[in-house]
Formats: sequence, structure tokens, C-alpha cells
Amino acid sequence: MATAFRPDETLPPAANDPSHPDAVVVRFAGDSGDGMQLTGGQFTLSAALSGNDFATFPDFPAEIRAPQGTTFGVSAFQINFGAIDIETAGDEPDVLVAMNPAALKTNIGALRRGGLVIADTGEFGPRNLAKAGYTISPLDDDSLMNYTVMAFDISALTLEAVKPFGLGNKEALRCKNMWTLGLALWMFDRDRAPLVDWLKTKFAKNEVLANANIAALNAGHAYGETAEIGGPLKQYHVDAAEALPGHYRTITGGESLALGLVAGAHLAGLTMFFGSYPITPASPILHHLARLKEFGITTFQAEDEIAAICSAIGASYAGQLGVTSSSGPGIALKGEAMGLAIITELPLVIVNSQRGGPSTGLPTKTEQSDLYQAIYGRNGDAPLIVIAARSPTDSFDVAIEACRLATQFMTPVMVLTDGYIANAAEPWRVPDRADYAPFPAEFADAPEEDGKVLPYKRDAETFKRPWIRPGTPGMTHRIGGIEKAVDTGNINYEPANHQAMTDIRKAKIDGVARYIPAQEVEVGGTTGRLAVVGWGSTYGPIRKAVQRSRAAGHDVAHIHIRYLWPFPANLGELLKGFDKVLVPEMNTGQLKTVLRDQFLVDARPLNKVSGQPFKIAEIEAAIEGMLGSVK
Amino acid sequence: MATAFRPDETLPPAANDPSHPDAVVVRFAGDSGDGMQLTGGQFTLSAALSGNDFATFPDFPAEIRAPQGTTFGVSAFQINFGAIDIETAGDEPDVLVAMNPAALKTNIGALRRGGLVIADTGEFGPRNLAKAGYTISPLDDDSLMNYTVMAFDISALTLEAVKPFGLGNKEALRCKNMWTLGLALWMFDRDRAPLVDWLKTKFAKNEVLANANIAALNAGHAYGETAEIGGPLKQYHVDAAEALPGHYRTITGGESLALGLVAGAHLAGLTMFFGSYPITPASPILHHLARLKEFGITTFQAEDEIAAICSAIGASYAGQLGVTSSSGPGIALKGEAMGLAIITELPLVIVNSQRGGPSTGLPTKTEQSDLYQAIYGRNGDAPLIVIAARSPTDSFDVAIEACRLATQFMTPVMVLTDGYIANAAEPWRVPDRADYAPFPAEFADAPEEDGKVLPYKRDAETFKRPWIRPGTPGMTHRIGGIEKAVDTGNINYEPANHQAMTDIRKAKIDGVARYIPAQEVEVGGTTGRLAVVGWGSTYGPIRKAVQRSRAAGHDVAHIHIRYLWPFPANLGELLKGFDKVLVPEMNTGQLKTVLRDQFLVDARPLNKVSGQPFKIAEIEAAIEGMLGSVK
Amino acid sequence: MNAITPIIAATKPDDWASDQEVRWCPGCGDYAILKAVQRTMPELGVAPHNTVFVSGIGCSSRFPYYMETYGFHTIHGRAPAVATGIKLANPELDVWIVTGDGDGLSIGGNHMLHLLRRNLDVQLLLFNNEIYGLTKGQSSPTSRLGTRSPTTPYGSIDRPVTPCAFALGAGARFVARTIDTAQKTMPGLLKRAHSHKGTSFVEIYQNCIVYNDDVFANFTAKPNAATNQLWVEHGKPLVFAGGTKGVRLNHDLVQLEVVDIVDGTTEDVLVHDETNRLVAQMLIDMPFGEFPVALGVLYCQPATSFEVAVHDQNERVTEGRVGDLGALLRKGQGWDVKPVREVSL
Amino acid sequence: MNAITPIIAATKPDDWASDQEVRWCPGCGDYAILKAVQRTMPELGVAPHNTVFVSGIGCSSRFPYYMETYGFHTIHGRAPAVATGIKLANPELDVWIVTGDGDGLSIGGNHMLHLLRRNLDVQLLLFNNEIYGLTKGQSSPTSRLGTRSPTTPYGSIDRPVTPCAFALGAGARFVARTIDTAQKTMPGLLKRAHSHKGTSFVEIYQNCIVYNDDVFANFTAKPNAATNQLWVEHGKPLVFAGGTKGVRLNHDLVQLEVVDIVDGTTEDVLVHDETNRLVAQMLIDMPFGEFPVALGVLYCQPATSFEVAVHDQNERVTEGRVGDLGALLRKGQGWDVKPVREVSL
Ligand SMILES: Cc1ncc(C[n+]2csc(CCOP(=O)(O)OP(=O)(O)O)c2C)c(N)n1
Ligand SMILES: Cc1ncc(C[n+]2csc(CCOP(=O)(O)OP(=O)(O)O)c2C)c(N)n1
Ligand code: SF4
Ligand code: SF4
Ligand SMILES: [Mg+2]
Ligand SMILES: [Mg+2]
Repeated sequence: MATAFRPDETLPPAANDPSHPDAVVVRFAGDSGDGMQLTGGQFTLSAALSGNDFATFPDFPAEIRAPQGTTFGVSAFQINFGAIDIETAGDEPDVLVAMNPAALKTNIGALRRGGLVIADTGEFGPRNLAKAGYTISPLDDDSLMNYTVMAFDISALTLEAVKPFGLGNKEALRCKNMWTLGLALWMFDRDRAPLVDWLKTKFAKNEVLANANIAALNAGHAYGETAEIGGPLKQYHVDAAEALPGHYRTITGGESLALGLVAGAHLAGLTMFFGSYPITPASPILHHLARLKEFGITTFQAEDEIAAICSAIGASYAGQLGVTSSSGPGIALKGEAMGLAIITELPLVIVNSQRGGPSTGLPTKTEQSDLYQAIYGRNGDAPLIVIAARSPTDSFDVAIEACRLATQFMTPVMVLTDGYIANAAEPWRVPDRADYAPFPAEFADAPEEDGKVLPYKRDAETFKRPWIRPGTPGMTHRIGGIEKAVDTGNINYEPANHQAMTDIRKAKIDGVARYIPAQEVEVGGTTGRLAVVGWGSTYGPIRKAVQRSRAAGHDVAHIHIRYLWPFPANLGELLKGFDKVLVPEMNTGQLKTVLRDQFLVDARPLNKVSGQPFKIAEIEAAIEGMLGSVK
Repeated sequence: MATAFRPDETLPPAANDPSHPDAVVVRFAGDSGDGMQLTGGQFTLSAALSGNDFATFPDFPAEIRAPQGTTFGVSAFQINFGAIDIETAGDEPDVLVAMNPAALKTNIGALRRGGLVIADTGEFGPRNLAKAGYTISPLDDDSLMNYTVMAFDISALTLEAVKPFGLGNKEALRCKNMWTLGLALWMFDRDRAPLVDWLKTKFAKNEVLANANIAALNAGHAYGETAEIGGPLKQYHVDAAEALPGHYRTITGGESLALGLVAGAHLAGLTMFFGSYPITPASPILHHLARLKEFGITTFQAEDEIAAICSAIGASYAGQLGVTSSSGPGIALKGEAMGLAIITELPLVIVNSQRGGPSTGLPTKTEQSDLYQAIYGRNGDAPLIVIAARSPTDSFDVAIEACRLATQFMTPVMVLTDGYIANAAEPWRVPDRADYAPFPAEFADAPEEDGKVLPYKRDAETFKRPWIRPGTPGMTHRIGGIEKAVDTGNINYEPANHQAMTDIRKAKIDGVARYIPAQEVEVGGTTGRLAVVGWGSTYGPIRKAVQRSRAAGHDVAHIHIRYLWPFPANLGELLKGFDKVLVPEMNTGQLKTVLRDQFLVDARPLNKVSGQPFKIAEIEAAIEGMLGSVK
Repeated sequence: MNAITPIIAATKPDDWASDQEVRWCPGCGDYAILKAVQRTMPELGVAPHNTVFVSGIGCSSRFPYYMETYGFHTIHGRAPAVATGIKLANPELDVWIVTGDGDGLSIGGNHMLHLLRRNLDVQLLLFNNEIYGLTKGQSSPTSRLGTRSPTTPYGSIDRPVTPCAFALGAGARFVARTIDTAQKTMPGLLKRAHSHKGTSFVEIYQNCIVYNDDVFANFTAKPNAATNQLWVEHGKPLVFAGGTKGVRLNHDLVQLEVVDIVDGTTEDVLVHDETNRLVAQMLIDMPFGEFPVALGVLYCQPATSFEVAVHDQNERVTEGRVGDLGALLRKGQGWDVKPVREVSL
Repeated sequence: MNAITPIIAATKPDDWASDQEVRWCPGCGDYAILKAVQRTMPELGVAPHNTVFVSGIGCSSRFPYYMETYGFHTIHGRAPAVATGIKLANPELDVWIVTGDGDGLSIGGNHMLHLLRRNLDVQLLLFNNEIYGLTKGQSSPTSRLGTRSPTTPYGSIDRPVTPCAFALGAGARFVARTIDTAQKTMPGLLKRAHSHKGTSFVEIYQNCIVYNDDVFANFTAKPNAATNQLWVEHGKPLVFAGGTKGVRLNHDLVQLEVVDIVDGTTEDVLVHDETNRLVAQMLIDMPFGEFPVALGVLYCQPATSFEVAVHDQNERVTEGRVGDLGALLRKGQGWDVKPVREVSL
């Protein structure tokens, strides 16, 4: 989504030629062991290399390695790629590749009516059918009559193709996914060369395996060519999407956020301390950073989330950029320590990769239900900054912004992302160091003229207090979690002082609104009948839905909020320019609460809490619901 | 405040006779070691026994036992007692008893202009003056010219009075507070007998000390009598307040809440498990309950707050009424576990005795800044019930209500009280067992007809799930923090199921609104120009301020909310009946947020975050501010 | 038949298996432990409905779902705290805690400490696979130095904790250690743990085939077993390697050493005394390689269990007192207001 | 003058006292400890501005406010975690942790465990008054059985933890114990702790005059001191009571016992070896009454400290590599979009 700038409101002529679609959604589904994530990843690369815009949605099972053939062991990977601006992984797959009955069972429901099913009959034996809960094979009865079905023995064909290499049966069958990939490459008229190179490097140590996989890849491709004549297997051509010039790569939200933190620390001129405790879906950020020591990053796997945030606070106190990361349950545990960072006014970045709640909830599913916790979830009047990433690539910029705000305002900043963003991939136009202005952190190293050390004497503009590093001569002082006196920071229990400090802590965070960009409108005008207001990973479906509704003649606009606390200064005014406000969220209505409180606008919630992203159609329908259908 | 029902809007004729005031505010202030809390407590008792209505405000130092004579070591006790309905400890003392310079220094500011200062010159020596930061004694310069000052050597007079008993100097001086109490008793024409009895029992083991203290008491009293002639020391007569017939006692909020829990468990027919970790100002509840084993109460001092709530959850799971208690920082730590109680739908009462925040903040000061945390402070969509106590005596009823809601709806209930309520005392009309309808808890002990055990099959009305005690034959089942299937409660990751469970958890809590009393108006009508809406310990000052504003001709009403989540069903309608809404809170505007979100009313905040309760005058002023002064 | 002891219907291992599909990875050591536990339960003379399995979060913590008993899959690290509430609420229940090296010793270390020092009467099974399984293979507090994992790509550098040493230091009164595959001996060991009144700490070396495969192979693999496993038995000399070797206390150095046993004379071989904390400590501290791994009941020295102490005090204190709510509410000096306005003391 | 070692300006104890009014109760043992620490600092060759005192919450945790150094009064139980971040961020800093028996062993037990097993180079002073002072006298995890307090009106019933035993079990490499009033020896002890690289665990018996007065009197009070205090010294026989008594290892029972020393012959008296974990364990486990209280450096066996291991690995791994942000961002297979629409690999 970061790439294409041709919105699909203006459909290209090609749109009407079936063999030449603007975009296609393919879903690869198979057993955990079938390597579907790998297949999807490589197919994605080929789409990228052909210049398509795309978005992906990996959907793995909750279990580490569920028993073979079971429905809960199915692993799927969906990609939406096209010649147009792609913002979501797609509402409905056009093509479903089902490597076994369980995969078919669990994914067929999503397939577009009339969509294509490619199934490996070799896996549709009685045992697998039973495991999937089929009494008779869906390939044999008419349960798939609404779809086009291409069922053939991929297993056998693969074994056939790799026979020359004399692999064991198990190993040989492992090449199935490459055979399938080969077929898919043919279907979309893709170049095999990069995949062949990739296989060569992947199996550099084992030439036989390399060649076997390449043979499978080619066999799948060849099968398409030969099978084409007359059969339902057609070849499709998806043009490259228009994109800004530049160097591109694919990136997941997890990696993007990690890289953003690296860049942020770099721009602040600081080394980074990353204290974290593993938890799904936040762990990838820790995993990425653990390998980047040469960038001045220390990662610390703490004993729990409380130690993780406390160690990050300690590191910030000592002059590094302290960062901590977790998901809902772990963030809940950090609440008390956030209060310490707030009252001691130390920079701290807190990343929350949201997942299904409450409690342990649905660890591997996505949700946006931690906004309340982010803004309100602490004891006392404890304001901090909250910002959210809207997509994998956006995570990079948001992470940098978090580092800027934390260090420039001496405050904790919470970054909200979610399980969908963390795992999804999209093309990323690699930015240039020059695209970002540095924001070097400052440390106070000399007392006042009168020799006093005043750790709570504030900047007149931003109200931030000085950052004083232990080890600085002549600046010894003491801070802590008890209310502190204005300027000196000594313990102080006086009523007037507590009032003053509470007020200034609030004023400091409220004042951040003056240092962030004004709220812009993503799609549509600055006034109108309806504003659809979102935050985070609902960006794609909202944008698409609003584009389509506008194409259908509705006076609707899309506003997507990155700065959730404090809000951009102009947001209230902007919203008042619309008759109605609709707030789609993957929770029971949390941003809705904040908007109504802050602006007294009648924001209406559209809630989905199923662990799945919104479908474009769901939001379109809600827009219709509020505006009525256009005559 | 629980007693008198003659509001001071209708002032009694007596009001105009200075020697016969409707109410008087006395503040006893001295060194931690001077026993001011004791003196205040006994003076309170004498007021109670004379039938006055009253409210008290103990104000102790943060330090355990601060160095003698220091300002931060001053301990004070304020009482407001009268012939009229008393709702607060009083805006300004009429009489200040200052046992040393530090006590004078820290409390004189509060005294009413023209008020009476009683000071012990014996303690105004150079050392104490220096410690309090006086260069010359305030008794000698004109710094007290705005007050009536009665300074005499209480120390010497006490030593004189107890000489016969041959105590050591230190011990003898310890009788000072009784001398002072004696004087105070004389001033307000109180009977000494009950105090004498009390001293006899208190010092039953040491007759000499008993007699010495009694002698001091009498000497102080006698001093008043003799000094009266002409001097500024006058005697005042405060009539008994009109009160409902019944048996009365004085009670603090801490004890009242503890007793309410005992009664609540009793009414539910359950034994109670109280898991807690000490923290100011919540500890007194644990201390009270630890002594009540014969009421089927097990108290468990856990290793931390997380273990405290988890043990309570375990006890509820096993069939007891699980209760946990803490203040802000500890409640923050319990957030993750609350989620577990929410998703496993077990009864649980969580008491939050709020204190100054954020972080460690002001442990010994009062505040209302945990409302956000109570309603919103957890990961995921995690609704629970939130109710608040408005006064020491109200804590009893609120605690019972929490037990009812937790067991009748199988849900955690958070009870909000605060440091002021916890320590303040007021007269309490001891209720009758018959005043409360029992709400026996039910346990499921048999499977469905078809033999299935369905721990998540819900009551059609309340949506509550059955409570199944381990140990029940034939009912074995498993629950946990991962999303569970409708009815069976087995692990379930399906989108539709998560949506259904999220919806029902929300519907269950929202539905509680149907089972709680409609919101009533405390003072004034159900419509008008201004509604002053409060919750918790602001009850007294708001009520008084509204009464006075009404007496001054303003069309204003007082609405005080006990049920903060969900709100009473009629609250929205009620508020729409007023042109304006003012929300005084001891935080930066938290109830305000919830009201604006839920009802889209333009609720305006009046915030005070100084660790001190609101003064009536502060709220009166705000009312004037919104309505303009009456011509 | 005896009217005092309730009659427990006889059960078979299958009666203890729930209808829930077991979802561990094929080949995971957890399967073996589950099987051993289900084989043991029928021999304990307890009814499934009086049995509760409590766990935290982790692969191992999924255990309760597979037992046809009451089960509570709580939150990460908190099982001991929840179990404390359950056991205090109803001491009649037979409570088992299942935890992992991350759940029990990383985030849950504090509750573990206090459970052990209080000595609540529960069986605690620590599945130690020296890795975080459920979150996909990060190193844990028991991972060996140098363990490569997603969070320690260059090898872990924090010194691991020794679970049994920690348990002893925390005041455990029953400490045992075994291996997931030790199917023959596990029921006996679990029975010992079950009969011990107080917290029975049982560490089980468990193989995570996906993220830490064969980490215990150097003493669990067939060829190494005999030479590297020392199964202790109370009152018996500490011998291993088929009786050809033993451990002896070197009195001058005050430390253990391995000795060869020539023609079966085990005089100076140390005799295991499971009631001697010092012996347990020595066995646990034996550095592997130079010494074998000590397995079995390393320490057993019962003391009053927590729930017993709590309930005994409750009874002692409330002896002959029944809670009178009315009296409680009226406690302290009060006064009456008569319908006719006037106050009497 | 040596250019490598920075010149530390000489200081006096007063230079280490902040301008903040000390607010402990008159007579509190904390005053004595504060004095001893302030007397010790000038002898450590460290500058106040390179010194950080980190604490949790409790009376004892107010300590940092009174030191003229950098100080961080954090939140309850979390000082070790905050200190870990500080020390890893800047290993040059001399970090001290001050905690209490509640702060460090009740709510903070887990962080204590992991601090010790990781062996971060800090000095940890545990003020053990066997009570919660700041919250007005509730029993703590170190309170003796039967302690009456507001939360245990009928006497505490949970078995206390022994701090030094816990520390050893957690993997501590330096364990020492002393008394608030031991003013003569404390500076020496603190110097040992300071010179030890790794976590130095120092338990200080501290008298809470308000809520737990004289709880240590049976071995601290003048008359009992000599007979009930055993001050250990590496390489010296374990004697006490003015050299009239000693402790010996009974080899058959594998346990210590007290022996009378007749005309100074201490042959069979155990010689203290502070590098021997077993000896330390025996000394710590000695039941009071039958045995004296062992004081001094009970165990000292250095190992790589955590921050050193972290930074060594960082250096080893980044050897000759400088982070190139541009290259990092471009990592992995990419493609270029030319101004003229067309794709090249
Ligand atoms: C509060 C919280 N933090 C982190 C997690 C993520 N998490 C789940 S299990 C686990 C560790 C599992 O390791 P272990 O206890 O050894 O169990 P195993 O999977 O190895 O059996 C972690 C970190 C969580 N669920 N909750
Ligand atoms: C999260 C949290 N829980 C509880 C408290 C209350 N609290 C403060 S200090 C303390 C215990 C103090 O005991 P100890 O650590 O022994 O210190 P001491 O006062 O005895 O020196 C407690 C329970 C708190 N401040 N924060
Ligand atoms: S990840 Fe390891 S521990 Fe977890 S189920 Fe799989 S094999 Fe077992
Ligand atoms: S309460 Fe006890 S520990 Fe705290 S300052 Fe007073 S004497 Fe010291
Ligand atoms: Mg593990
Ligand atoms: Mg203490």
C-alpha cells in the first residue's frame, strides 16, 4: 500500500478483460508442515518483483505444531496483488490452493463465489478426510458446485518430478509446495528465475535438494502450460502498479517497527536499550533487535514484563533510549511502572502489539482493544503520549516519531500496533536517511548560576524537565515515585505543590498537540455528510470502503488518526465539519469514547471483535447504513 | 452525616446567638507524639454522646514517627460537630488547638478569620520555634492579630496537676492531651464522666496513670471555668442534632467497609476469602478482617498484589467469596488478573482505597484519580462493575452491594473508596439484620439432562454462567484465560465465537443497569438550570454547597452517582433535564469523560488535585461561576 | 466397610483423560508425562471430582485441559497464587500445579518462592525443557549458558538457575527430580509427592522436540543413561553406573567426589539421607560431567503445611465463639436516640 | 600521576550526606547503617557523581535521599530491575541497591532471584527488620513464626524465608551478613562487597524500634553478643564465645555441631572456606539457640558479572562491524522502480 498511487476509483480499461484483472487474491492453505508461509512469501516476492502492489495476511495456527491433517493445524497465507493501489489482503480470495481436506474445510467459506479451488487429491485419502470431519470427499460430492475446482494429484506429480534425485518419500513430498508455487507462477505469468536463484542460495549446502526443488518448481509451471488447453486453468496477467520511483523491498510490520526504533535512536543520537519479555505477537520486534548490536542496541530479555519496563526506565535514567515492548497482558503488568516513568519524567517508548483479549484471549489473533488501557489504564492522573501505526510500512515512521516525542518531551510514549500489522507484509519504498530530520537529545551538565541543581526546572515552551545523566560531575540529585517539589524534585507533600505538579504534567502532554502535524483527511474533503474515522490497522479497509462509497456517489471522507493522545489540535474542528461520524474499530468502541469525551461529537461505533480484520464490504455496508443507498 | 435530617437550609433560631452556634469546627494539632488523634477521637465521642451530628478529618504525617517538633511531624485532627446536618469536616476551623510552634505554623492558615487559637506556651521555646522556622515567636509579634489567641503554659499546668502522682517528667507531660481535652470539654459544656470511665478502662493495668490522666482532664476543665470570667475563653452550647431513632456508634470508613463485606458474605450465605497485600490507605480493611475469623473469614497476606488477587480468584473458583483490596499502585498490578476473573466469570470484589497519584504519589493523601483505571484500565474489552462509597457509613452499604452484584452476576466488582473516607469517622445508625434482604449464592451441582456439563451456559435473564464448585461429583470441567466456546467453555479460536463471547460479556455487564436502583436526586428537583454531579467522597461538600446555593436562590441540584459502571438506566434522561452539568472531582476530570461519552452531555469539570477534600466554598463558587450570582 | 473414609470408586487411567484433543507437537515430552500422570492417578485413592489441576501459561500449562478433573488454566506465572486460594478455600481438594521453567521460574519465581516457604500442601510439577516452547523457542532462566535462540542469537549469557537448588533455598520440604521418559519410575515418584503433606516440588526434565531437542540427551539417551544417572534412595548408598561407581564426601575438602566401587564394597560411599538438607544440596550441586545427575527423591523433611496451620489457627481462635453479626456491628461505645428526642448513654 | 586511572578527589563522610532532612523514627537502626555507609564511601575510591543508590519502597528505601550521590527511589520491589537497566546502560557507574525484607523478598523476590543468578555487579543491602515498617508494622516474609502484627493478630503462621539461604539457592556469588550496630566492622564488610565483581548480597539485621523492637536482641544485645555471634573469616577456624567454642562437621551425621575448645586446640573445628558453597550453606542453616548466628562474609566465589558478559558479547559480535543504517534498511531482496515505469531486479 505504500507504493501505488493510482487509486482504484479510476479503474483502468483493462478492468473488463477477465484475463487481465486489476487485482487478484490468492490464498495458500495447507498443513503446518506443508510450508505455506514459505510458498506465500516467495509468491509475494515474485509479485513484488513484477511491480505489483500487494498486501499479505499470514494466518497461522495457535499451536506450535499441531498434529498433521487436523483443522486446527491448518496454516494459511493470503495475498492480494494488483496493478492498482492495494490496501488490504482482500475480502475474498479468488483462488484457494488447498493442500489437504482440513485446509479446504477451514478456508472454502472465504472463497469468492465462482472462485477457483486447486486441491491436491493425493492428500484427500480417508484418514485426512476423517481428520477434517468429512464423511465423503467434497471433491466427489457437489458441495463445491459454486466454485471452479481443479483437483489433481500434486503429491504424485511432485514425486514424479523429483524422482531423478532419489530423495526419501518424506523429503520428496516436501517439494510439493515448490510444485504448487511453480503452477501459481505460471498462472500469473511470472518469471521463475529469481525463485530458482533463491532456492540455490537456500539449499547452497545441499545441491540435490536445490535441484529437486527447482525441478518441482519447473514441473508445476510446465503442468500449467500443458493443462491450459481448454481446461479451467487459465493464465492471468496482472500489470505492474504505478509506483513512486525508488528502491523497494517487502517488509512486515514487526521488522518495520524494529527498524524504525533503530532509526529513531539514531536520529536522537542515542544508543538504545530494549528491555522486553517474550509474548505473542510482540516477540518478533525483540528478535529483530537482538541481532542489531552493531547499531548500539542492547536487548535484555527480562524475567517478566515488570522487570522489562523497569530496566528500560533505568536505562533511560542512565542516558540511553529506553524501550519496552509487549502485548495486552504484559502491558497491563507494566501499568504501575509507567506511572513511575510519568512522575520521574523520563523518556520511554512502550510498544503494544495488540492481540485478542481479554486476559490471555486469542494470542495469535488481531484486535484493537487496548486503546482504553493505553490512554486511561494507570493509577492516578497519569497522562502519556499514545500514537498508532496503520500498516506494516507506517510502523517505521511511527516508531521514529515515538522516539522523537519521548526524548523531546521527557515522557513515556505508547506505540500501538497489532497482530495483523506485525505479521503482514507489504512493499516498502526504502526511505533515505535524508528524509528524516535529526532530533538530537540534550543532556544537562551544569547547575544553575547559583550552583543549584534543579532536575524539575522546566523548559518554558515544552515544560520538559532536563535530562541529567548519572556520572555527570556536580549534578548529583535524587528522583523517585513520590510527589516532588517544583524545580528541586525533592519529596513534597504540600497540597499546592501537588496541584501544581499535576497541572504541569497534564499541560506538558496536552501541549504536545502543538508539536505534531495537523490532522489530514485521507480520502474526500474536509467537510461532508459522513466522516469515517479510524486508527491503526483498519486503515486499509476503511480507505478502500470510502473510495468505493465515493465512487458510488456518497459524500463520505476517511480520517485516520495517528496521534491518539493528545489529538491533533485541529481534529475537533475538522470533525464538526461533518454531519455524521462513523468509527470502525476492532473493539467494542474505544476511540469512540475518546472522541465523544474530547469533542462532544456523536461518533457512532462500528465494532468487529472476531480476531479478523474488517472486510471492505463490512465498512461499505455501514456507510450505506448511515447515508442510505444512493438513488 | 448519616444521622441528622434537619438540613441547614432552615437555620434554627438559635443560629443568631453566638454562644449557641449550630455547628463548630475544632482542629487539634500537635506533635506526632502528643496524641492528637486520641484527643480528637475522645472529643468526637463526647460530641456523639451529646447527640451532635459530626464529621472528622484525621490528618497524619507521612512519616511513621517524624522527629519531635518538626513541621512534617505535625499530626492534626479536625472535627465539625453541630445541631444540624453535618456533611463535611468543615471548611475552616473556628478553634485551633496548637500544642507546639510547628502545629501553629502548619495549621494557622486554615483558621477562620477571628477564630480562636489555643496554644501551649510551654512548647514555644527557642528550639521548637527554630524547628518550625520561626525567628521570633508568633505569640509575641502581631502575626496572629487576625485571631483571638489564648496562650498559656499547658505543659506547666499539666505537670502541676499530675504532681501528686509522682510521674517522671516525660510521662507527666504525656497527660497534656487530657488536660487539653478537659479544657475543650468545658468549652463545649460536655460531660466528663464517659471520658473518665474510658481512662479507667484504658489504664486498668496502671491506676496511677489512670488517675493522673483524670486529674489532668479535670484540671483542664477547671482551668476553663476559672479563666472564663471576662477572658476570651467562652463556653459554647451546641445542641443535639435531630436524628432518626436508633442505636448509634461512630465508625470510620475503613471499618465500615470491612463490616459491610462481612455482612455481604453473610447475606450471600458464603464464607469469605480476603487476599491482600498491605498498602496505605487500604491496610485498615485487612487489619479489621484479620480479627474476625469467627465470621468465616480467612485473611491471607499475600507476597504481592498479584498473588493477592489471584488467591482471591482461586478462592472464588473453589466456592468462597473472593475479595481483594489495595490502593492505586497495587490495583494497577492487578489489572492482568482482573482480566482472568472477567473471562472466567467468577465473583470477585476488588476494593480500591484511592490515594494521591501518579505512581507512589502521596500515599497518605486522598484523591479520586483511579476512576479511569477502574472502568478502562485493562487489556482487551474487559468490562466489570464499578461502584463507589460516598462516606464512611455509606461504605457499609456499598460493600454489601458489591457482594450482591459479584455473586448474582458472576463478575468482578470494583469498589472505589478513598483515603479521606477510610480514615474519617461519623456517627452511624447501626442497621438491623432485617434491613437487608439476603441474596443466597447458588451453585450448580448437576449436569444438563443430556449429561453435558456446560460451565458457560447462561441464565437467560442475567446472562450469568453457573458457579460450579470443584469437589462437586459429575461436574468436572476446565476453565482458563483463553477465549472459550459458548456453553462448553472449551478453548475456541473461531472468529464468530469470539465475537459472540465478547458481545455477551458486554451485554451481561450493561444489563446490570436493570438490576440496580434508578438514579435519584440528592438535593433539588429532577430538572433545572444546573446539576452538580459527583461520586465518592465529594458527597459532603457538594451537598452542602448545593444546599447553600439553593438557599441563595440558585436553581441547582445535586446528583451523586454510586453506580459508575454501568450507570443507572435513567441517568442519561435525568441529566438531559438540566441546562448545565458541573462535575467536581478530586482528579483532572475522569467521571466527566464517562458522562460525556455515555450521554453526550456537556459536563464541565471542576477539579482539585491537592490531596485535600473540596471546601464547600470552592464548589459554591463554581456554581456561582456557572449560574452567575443571583440579583 | 469403613464409614469414616469416603469410598472412592476405582478408576482406570482412561477415566482421567478428558475429551479434549491433545495439541502438543508430535513427539513432545509432555505426552509421556501426561500418560504417566494418568497412569498414576488411579493409584492415589482420590476421586477425579476432588482433584484440581492448576497451571499458568505455556505448552506445559495446557496440561489441565487433558485431565478429566477440575482444571484451571490461569495466567502466566500465577498458578501457585491461584492454587493457594483454592487450597485454603477447600483443603479437601487434591491440588496439582503444572508449570514450566519460564512460567514457574521466570515470571512466576516470586510466587514459587512463597508457595515453597509457606509449604502449602500441593504437588508442583515443573516441566523443565530449558526453553520457552509456546512462544517459539526463546531461552529461559534454565537455558544453559550459550543457548542460541531468537532472543539470544549469539548465545545466552545469563547464568541459569538450578530449579532444585532454588527450591531448597526457598525452604522446600520435598524436592524430587525425574525425566519425562522415566515411565517406569514416575508413578512411584508421583505417589511419594502426593503422599507428602506440604509442597512437593518435582522437577521433570522434558524434551522440547521442536525448540530444544536432545538438550538432555547426554544423560537421558540410552547409551548415557546408566553412567550419567544417579537414582537416589533413602538409606541406600549413592551408587550408579550399575553399581560400579559411587559418590563419597571428601571430609577435608568438604565436597563430594566420585569413587570406583571395587568388588561391591561401598563403605565410604555416602548413604542417601533424604531428611538431610545438606546431602540434598550436595547432590543438587554436583557439576554434570564430572558427576552424574541425581534423580529421585532428593529431599523429604515434612513440616506443618500452610492450609493446616491456617485452619488450625482459625479453629483455635474461634474456639467456642460464633460470629454474631448484630453484636459486631454494635461493637464499641454507642448511644441510643429515642423516638422522643433525648440522648441516653 | 597516572593518566589511565581517573583522579578521584578525596572525600569525607560528610561529602556523602545530602541536604535532605533524615526522616526515620528516632532510634531506628537505619541511622546507624546510613552512618556506616557514609563513613565507608570515602575509602572506596569512587566519586559521588559516579555513584547511584537505587531503592524500592519502604523505610529502608528512603536511603538514597540521604546520600549526596545520584539516587533513584523507584517502586515497591523493583529496584533490582531498574538497577539492571542503569548498570547495563553505563557499567562505569557504581550501583548500590538498598531494599527491605518486604521490598526485596516479598513483592520483589523474583527480581532478586534473577539479579542474583545473572550476577550483575552491584552491591545489594537488604535491611532486614523482619517487619513492614513503612506501612505500620505488618509481618513480613522474614518475620518469625508467631509474630503478632496488625495482619497476624493471633501470630503469623507462614514459615519465614532465610534471606541468605534464598540468595545462595538463587545462585549468589557473594553472601554476607551483619548487624546495624556493628559499626566497627561494617566499613570493612562493605568494602569487601564493593570490591567483589558481581552481585554482593549483604543482609543487615536492622532494628525497627517502633514495630519490631529488640527482635534481634538475643544475639545483638551486649550480654548475648559474644556467645551468640560467630564472625567468620576465610581460612580461620569457626570459633566464637571468645574462642572458647567452635563448630565442627560431624562426618557421620553430615551436619555441624558445637564443640568446646579446650586450651585453644582447634584441630577438629571447621576452618572457614568462603569459596565453599557447602560451608556457607551449613553456616546459614545453623539453627539459632543451639548454634550462634554466623556473621561476616559467608560466601565469596566470583564469576563473570552480567554487564561484563553483555558488553563482551556486544563487542565480540560487532567486532569490526559498524552499523550502516542505510544498508540495514535496504536489507533483503529488493527492486527498483525507475522514474520511467519499468521494473529491474
Ligand atoms: C503476562 C504474559 N507474559 C508473557 C506471555 C507469553 N508467554 C506465554 S508462555 C511463555 C513461556 C513459556 O515457557 P515455559 O513456561 O517454559 O513453558 P513451555 O512452553 O516451555 O512448556 C510466555 C513468555 C503471556 N502469555 N503472558
Ligand atoms: C505496589 C505497592 N504495594 C504496596 C505498597 C505499600 N508498601 C510500601 S513499603 C511496604 C513494605 C515495607 O517493608 P520493608 O520492605 O521491609 O521496608 P521497611 O519499611 O521495613 O524498611 C509496603 C507493603 C507500595 N508502596 N506499593
Ligand atoms: S513447542 Fe516444544 S514443548 Fe511445546 S509442544 Fe512443541 S515440543 Fe512440546
Ligand atoms: S518504622 Fe521502624 S524501620 Fe521505619 S523508620 Fe521507624 S523505626 Fe525505622
Ligand atoms: Mg519451558
Ligand atoms: Mg522491613
